[in-house]
Amino acid sequence: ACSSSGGKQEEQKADGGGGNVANTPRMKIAFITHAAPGDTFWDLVRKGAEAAAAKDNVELQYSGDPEGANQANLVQTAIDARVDGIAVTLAKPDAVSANVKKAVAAGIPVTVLNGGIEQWKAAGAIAYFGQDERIAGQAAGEKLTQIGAKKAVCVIHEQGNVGLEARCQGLKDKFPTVENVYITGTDMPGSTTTMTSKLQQDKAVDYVVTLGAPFAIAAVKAVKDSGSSAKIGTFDTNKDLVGAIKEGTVEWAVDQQPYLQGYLAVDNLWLYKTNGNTIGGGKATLTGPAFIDKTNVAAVEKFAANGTR
Amino acid sequence: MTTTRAFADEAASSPTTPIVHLENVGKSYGNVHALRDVTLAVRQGEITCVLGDNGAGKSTLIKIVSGLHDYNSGTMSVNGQARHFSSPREALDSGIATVYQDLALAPLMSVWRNFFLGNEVTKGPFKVLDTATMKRIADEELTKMGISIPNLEQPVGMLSGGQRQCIAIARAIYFGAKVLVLDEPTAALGVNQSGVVLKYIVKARDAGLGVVFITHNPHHAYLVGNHFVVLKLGRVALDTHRADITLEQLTNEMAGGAELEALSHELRGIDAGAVVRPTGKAGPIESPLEKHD
Amino acid sequence: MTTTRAFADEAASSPTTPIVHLENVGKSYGNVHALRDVTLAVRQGEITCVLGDNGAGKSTLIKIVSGLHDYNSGTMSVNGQARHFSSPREALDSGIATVYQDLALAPLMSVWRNFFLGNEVTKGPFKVLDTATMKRIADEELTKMGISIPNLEQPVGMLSGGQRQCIAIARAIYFGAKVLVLDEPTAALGVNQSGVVLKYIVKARDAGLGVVFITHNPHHAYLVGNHFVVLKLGRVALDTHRADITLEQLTNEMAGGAELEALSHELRGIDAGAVVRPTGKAGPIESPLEKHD
Amino acid sequence: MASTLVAPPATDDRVSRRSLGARLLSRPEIGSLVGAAVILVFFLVVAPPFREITTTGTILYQAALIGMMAVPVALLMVGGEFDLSAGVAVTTAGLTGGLFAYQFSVNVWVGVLVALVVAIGVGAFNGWLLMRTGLPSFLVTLGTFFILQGLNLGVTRILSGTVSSNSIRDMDGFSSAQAVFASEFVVKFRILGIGFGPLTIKILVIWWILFVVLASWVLLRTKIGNWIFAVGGDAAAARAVGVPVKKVKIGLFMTVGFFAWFSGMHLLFSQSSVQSGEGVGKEFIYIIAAVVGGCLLTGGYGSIAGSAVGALIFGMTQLGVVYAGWNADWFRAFLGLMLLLATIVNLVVKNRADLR
Amino acid sequence: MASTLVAPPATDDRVSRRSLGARLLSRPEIGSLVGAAVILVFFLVVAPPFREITTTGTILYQAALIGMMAVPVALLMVGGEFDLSAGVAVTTAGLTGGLFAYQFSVNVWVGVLVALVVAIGVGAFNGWLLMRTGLPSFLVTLGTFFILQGLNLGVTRILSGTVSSNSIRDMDGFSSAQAVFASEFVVKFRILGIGFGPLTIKILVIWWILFVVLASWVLLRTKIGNWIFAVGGDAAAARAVGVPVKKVKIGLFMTVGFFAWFSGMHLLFSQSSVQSGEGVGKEFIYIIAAVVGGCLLTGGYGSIAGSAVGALIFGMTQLGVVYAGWNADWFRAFLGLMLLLATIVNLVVKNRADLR
Ligand SMILES: Nc1ncnc2c1ncn2[C@@H]1O[C@H](COP(=O)(O)OP(=O)(O)OP(=O)(O)O)[C@@H](O)[C@H]1O
Ligand SMILES: Nc1ncnc2c1ncn2[C@@H]1O[C@H](COP(=O)(O)OP(=O)(O)OP(=O)(O)O)[C@@H](O)[C@H]1O
Ligand SMILES: [Mg+2]
Ligand SMILES: [Mg+2]
Repeated sequence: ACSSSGGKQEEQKADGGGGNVANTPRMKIAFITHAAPGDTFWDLVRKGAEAAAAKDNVELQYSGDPEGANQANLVQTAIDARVDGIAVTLAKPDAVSANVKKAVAAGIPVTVLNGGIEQWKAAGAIAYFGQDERIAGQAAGEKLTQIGAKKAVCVIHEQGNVGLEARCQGLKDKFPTVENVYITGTDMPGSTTTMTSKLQQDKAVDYVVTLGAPFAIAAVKAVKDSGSSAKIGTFDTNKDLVGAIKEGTVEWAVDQQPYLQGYLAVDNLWLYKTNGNTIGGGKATLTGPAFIDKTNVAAVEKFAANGTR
Repeated sequence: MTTTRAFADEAASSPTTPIVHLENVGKSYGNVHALRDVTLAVRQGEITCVLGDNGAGKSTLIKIVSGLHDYNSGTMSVNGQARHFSSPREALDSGIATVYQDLALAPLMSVWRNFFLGNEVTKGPFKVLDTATMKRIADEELTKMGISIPNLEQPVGMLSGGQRQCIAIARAIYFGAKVLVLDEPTAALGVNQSGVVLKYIVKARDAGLGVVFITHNPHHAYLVGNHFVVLKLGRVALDTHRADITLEQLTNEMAGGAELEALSHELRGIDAGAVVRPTGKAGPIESPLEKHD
Repeated sequence: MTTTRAFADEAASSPTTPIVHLENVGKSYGNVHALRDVTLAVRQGEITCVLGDNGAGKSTLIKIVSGLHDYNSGTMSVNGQARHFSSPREALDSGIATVYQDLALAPLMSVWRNFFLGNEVTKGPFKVLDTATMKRIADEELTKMGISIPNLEQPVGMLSGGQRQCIAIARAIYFGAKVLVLDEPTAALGVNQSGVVLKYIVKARDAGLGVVFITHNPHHAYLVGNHFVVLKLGRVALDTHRADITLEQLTNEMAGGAELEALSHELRGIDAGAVVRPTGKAGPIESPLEKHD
Repeated sequence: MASTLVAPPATDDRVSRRSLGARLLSRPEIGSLVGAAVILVFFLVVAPPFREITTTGTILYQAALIGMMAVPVALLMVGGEFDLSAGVAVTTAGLTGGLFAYQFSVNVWVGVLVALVVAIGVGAFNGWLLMRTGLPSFLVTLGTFFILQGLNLGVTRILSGTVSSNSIRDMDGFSSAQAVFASEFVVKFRILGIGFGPLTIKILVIWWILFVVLASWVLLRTKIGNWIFAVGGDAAAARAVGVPVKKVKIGLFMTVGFFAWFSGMHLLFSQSSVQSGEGVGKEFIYIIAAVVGGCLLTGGYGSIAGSAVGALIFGMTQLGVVYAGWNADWFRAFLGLMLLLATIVNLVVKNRADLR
Repeated sequence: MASTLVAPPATDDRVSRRSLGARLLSRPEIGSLVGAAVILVFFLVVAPPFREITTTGTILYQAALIGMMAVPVALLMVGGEFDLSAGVAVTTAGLTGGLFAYQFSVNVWVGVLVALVVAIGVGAFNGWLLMRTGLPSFLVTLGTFFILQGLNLGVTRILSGTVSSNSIRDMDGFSSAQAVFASEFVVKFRILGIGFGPLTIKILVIWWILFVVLASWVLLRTKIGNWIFAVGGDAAAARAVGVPVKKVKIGLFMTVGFFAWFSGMHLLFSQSSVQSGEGVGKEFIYIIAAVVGGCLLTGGYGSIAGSAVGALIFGMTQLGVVYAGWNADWFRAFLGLMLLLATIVNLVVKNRADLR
């Protein structure tokens, strides 16, 4: 009587992949981000890293801390534990770079992902995978101009976060009539009401740009609640968001392929250790920005359902 | 330990068995042995006075009886059954009501709420508090004690020390069932209120309750007590019946005899009106300490 | 308000001017007018007893003198200067030391730290606390009062009510400079300790201090007081010199005369040993309330 | 015990009658109500959208989101304890409901019930541990705060493979559960011939008002309420007169669990899935609402109505800053100033009232 | 006042001598020390890198980052107050120093001094407002918490155009300031002929130890320390015996300001710029360290050494989970369990000690 339609029983897909595992000696790689726990974007990054680790016979140690000093200290713990490689984000380069240099000096190869496109080289890392947040923001700005939007709000879900601020700044570079709104990322209903009130306050707003997939879903609700006719674009994707694009409630997403960032950062360390390769050949490897919208969403839909896009 | 003959006789032959009976009870707080080998019997229709110096262990003793602390050695029996109270609720359920020296009032709650705390009167199917009845009763009981508390909605924390004491006493007397324990109830009270409390104590006894009355005032004790227990440094120093002791002896016992002698001599020599004196009215001052407490 | 002749004469002609002088002082807590038109003079070398029922306003009065509360009307002059103390520190600096009814001890601090709180002894260039000296003095002073506190490092909160009272008194006496104010210091004390405190009060007077002594015990008051002020419902009901009043009159005044009469009659009828009685020892019980407090 | 002795006190004329106004003003919640009024007037002046009736629904909803949990948190504070795990417990409840229904493919109402058991269990565990160890509730619930935060993330990832619970929108019972926990309706009304609306009211607001009334009644008009005041004001004294202190406190923590469940269900059914990282930091917002509404941090004093007013103040300020269109960079600074303002007004009002 | 009266008490034999061990164990910090030892042994067993001397420096540094601010927070808690703005005040101090030096192109030491003035000013403001209004410190410092958070972001964006302060690495005085606030050195030492090291010690660790010793000395051996205990234990009683309660409390808040300045300078000179959004949430970590270290939330009891042990427990757990290589998802859950464990051990030890 209690059984239901939907749910796990409908999930009939077999686990994709499996694949062969490298027979190289087991190595230990530390993966250190500036992410707070429970963030959907970083979940995808981590999945990519884990996939690469599984394939490369790597023991992955994932950790993260939003405070610069603490993240730096996590790098230090990796040095202490004598890992074979470190993949790190340099969102707060001033705080973390010094310890990255220490790691390099201690003979530990380092790859940088996500943040730090300007600083990775100076820090001595072997490669960089990510996108320039500001350029991604500018791409979104160009898109708004091109669509003919009049006024937009840029929704920042973590106050003072460098990457998020850079995206909004980039947006503003190319599309000056944009206002920032701060919401609390750990409070979804509260985020919705804040966006609702913003749309009620400024009826001229016709575009909402969020900086993370869950917030775009919340924005859909806010647009409905406020009776506004604003459209929604976002940075980053997840399963729900791909669905929303397909439905048309969200117009587009700026994709930087987080899975790829995590994957490459680990895989390159393995390559470097086993074969001395560097991806990008000493240049930054850009994983974005690319746009996902109704036209190309079908291509990523299947992967999103796996939780890897 | 001195147990007078008459008392020993009585203990053996008395028709009433003790409601509360402590035998060789000991209690320590960490490394402080506050009570050792204390034996005490509280009987129906009797007022047992516990006397003793500051820090002698009187409050500790009654806290054991009222379930606030457990004891470490010996046995306590209530109504003939050996008991270890795990909470004051159990003591209350056995009919033991207590007035604590530190009063047990919630300072931010109003007078009437404190009065009925733990014994609230409710009415109706939803068990709503019967505020009107409770206020009326509290007012009546306090008026009987002769104190005036203008506003029963006032938080207890704002009342004077004596007013608070009266609330605690009135409450215990009102809810007292079999045993009434009072820890220095008259200490903060005026002459008037003290008299009322003494009268209440006697009335409680007459109604068949057993009363334990702790006081530093031998006059108060002698005025109402049937039986006197003097504690000294955590041990029973004297346990006697009223008929076997005079007020002077009792006072001496309480204060440690010889020491008091010396002291009262010294005080006797003091000239109360010594320095400033209205013109032409000098005269000897009578101030015998042992006569007037 | 009754001011006796002799006292009025003296007020006009006394060689010593009051150290603390209140004139028509009033104080209200919100809508409660706790004091109204109170006039009081505290003189060097004199013990001023403030008496009165529970809630009469005694503590409020001394809180004004000791700087804990400010007054709403009238004037208070200290050493001839009109003053409004904004904190007890100012009162202390004017030489007024106080024992509060609610004691003013920090319960988690040790005995000796409480003793010296606000008057710490330091040594050396870095003003390090002179722990050894402070412990020694605290120990000496408490021993003098005849109480035994086994461990001076014990937090005050763990002591018995009387032990705490003794610390507060010993401290005030030790640091008292010109005026010593005591709010019911003997209430929680044993016979022994009460005697010591009374003696201390007299000594303080002899040393030239002005003493304000609040008590509910007319015997204590009459034993040491030079001048008596009775408060009733926040007003001065009597202000008289010792020479103009007897102990009986004073007791009557304190308790409100007629009411006490009725009460003591009732109590006189009470047979203290009524219910349980050792065999063959019945006899009349002498228990006149007005004689023995 | 009857007594014929009546010693009539001499008529005590020291107490002047307090005006009804003054007595009203000294209730714990009234000060904050004045604070709320000040904030309201302020934003009515500076933020034009505030004046429109349509925004009222949004503001009330924002207040309800906070206020719903502020109810048990205020009760708990009156009872002398804190619960730092209250914020993440909401997420735990929502996740449990969503994950259970999805993973076992059962009717969502089964998930709702399981979540109820888990949420109340968490509360009971907090209360039990507190009473068992005698540690301060700050520490105990801090421990559960971290543990729940870890479990929320860890269990969710194991079960759903991502950091949020699976969507249960298309499962049996979803729409009925949504109707109960997260529906909304539109009202239009006329006052003095002028039509107002349309005003969208979320059902959470209705529930909130109901729970505030109910909890106020319990606190002020029942035995349990009396005991809550007593255990918060002086636990030793309460114990001494026979109040079952432990039971009362554990009960209060379980009440927090119940409300966490309710809020969690709202979260779940308004979004169909729950993010595992949510709720962190909200515990303080609840405490703020309770404190701004007049609860003493030290226990023994406070009111539920006050907590509702506190939630309203906080909600109005949060959205008011947005409605006023102020530079978002300064958002927090405005929020802080408004909070200080509201509490200081509260204080001034109370002091005035006490003097009368 | 001399007196010849000596009423010798009958020898009081009720107190059995407590062993030195028992007396030691009942000090506030010792319980937590045992808790720390348990955590240490635990991680020594489960996390191999923990056993290497080189990691000691990292752990100590992590502890110092928390412990530095836990010192004044513990003092404040002993004095009966909270400071929720302590976390963001560190950021404020760092930002002020960095922005001032850069914007006015002055020697960084000028910025350092300006930051000192601002940081102490913030503390003084907190204290003053608290004393002036009589509001609970929870509310007042919550207000400043929000205000500082807003100002950090707003002012930084106006001045530097981004959300972090400009880098001051190449400015005059940077290297000398860095030497003072954020340098490090390597030690090697031999014990029993076995060489240990190289061990990298950050200068912050040294400062931390110094400040712990100094603050402990003030708390236990000076008049001010006595007053701090008294105002926290019973402010009314302290006032009644003439302790300048207001001054002591304002002084305590200014001490928090001073330490916030110092920590802010460490942040600034170890990174050369400061992120404006950082510091949020750290106030609770400081409070946790103090409470785990034995401070009572209600004031009047606690120790500075305890706060250091609390910081150590927290730091060891934070990094221990990483060294042990456990799944980061469960990190918070481990942290919570460890915290509970440490405090319960603390409690058990203390109860045992009190019984002896
Ligand atoms: N909680 C406690 N911890 C440690 N010692 C205690 C505690 N309570 C009481 N004591 C000690 O036990 C002894 C007896 O205390 P108790 O309160 O029973 O004395 P008392 O006879 O009631 O004194 P008083 O007449 O002053 O009230 C005292 O030495 C006191 O210091
Ligand atoms: N803080 C306060 N707020 C309101 N009313 C108060 C406050 N303090 C005292 N009162 C009231 O003022 C009156 C006088 O109180 P006070 O403490 O001065 O009496 P007292 O003479 O010392 O009594 P006692 O002998 O019982 O100690 C009482 O009615 C009391 O309720
Ligand atoms: Mg006692
Ligand atoms: Mg008094």
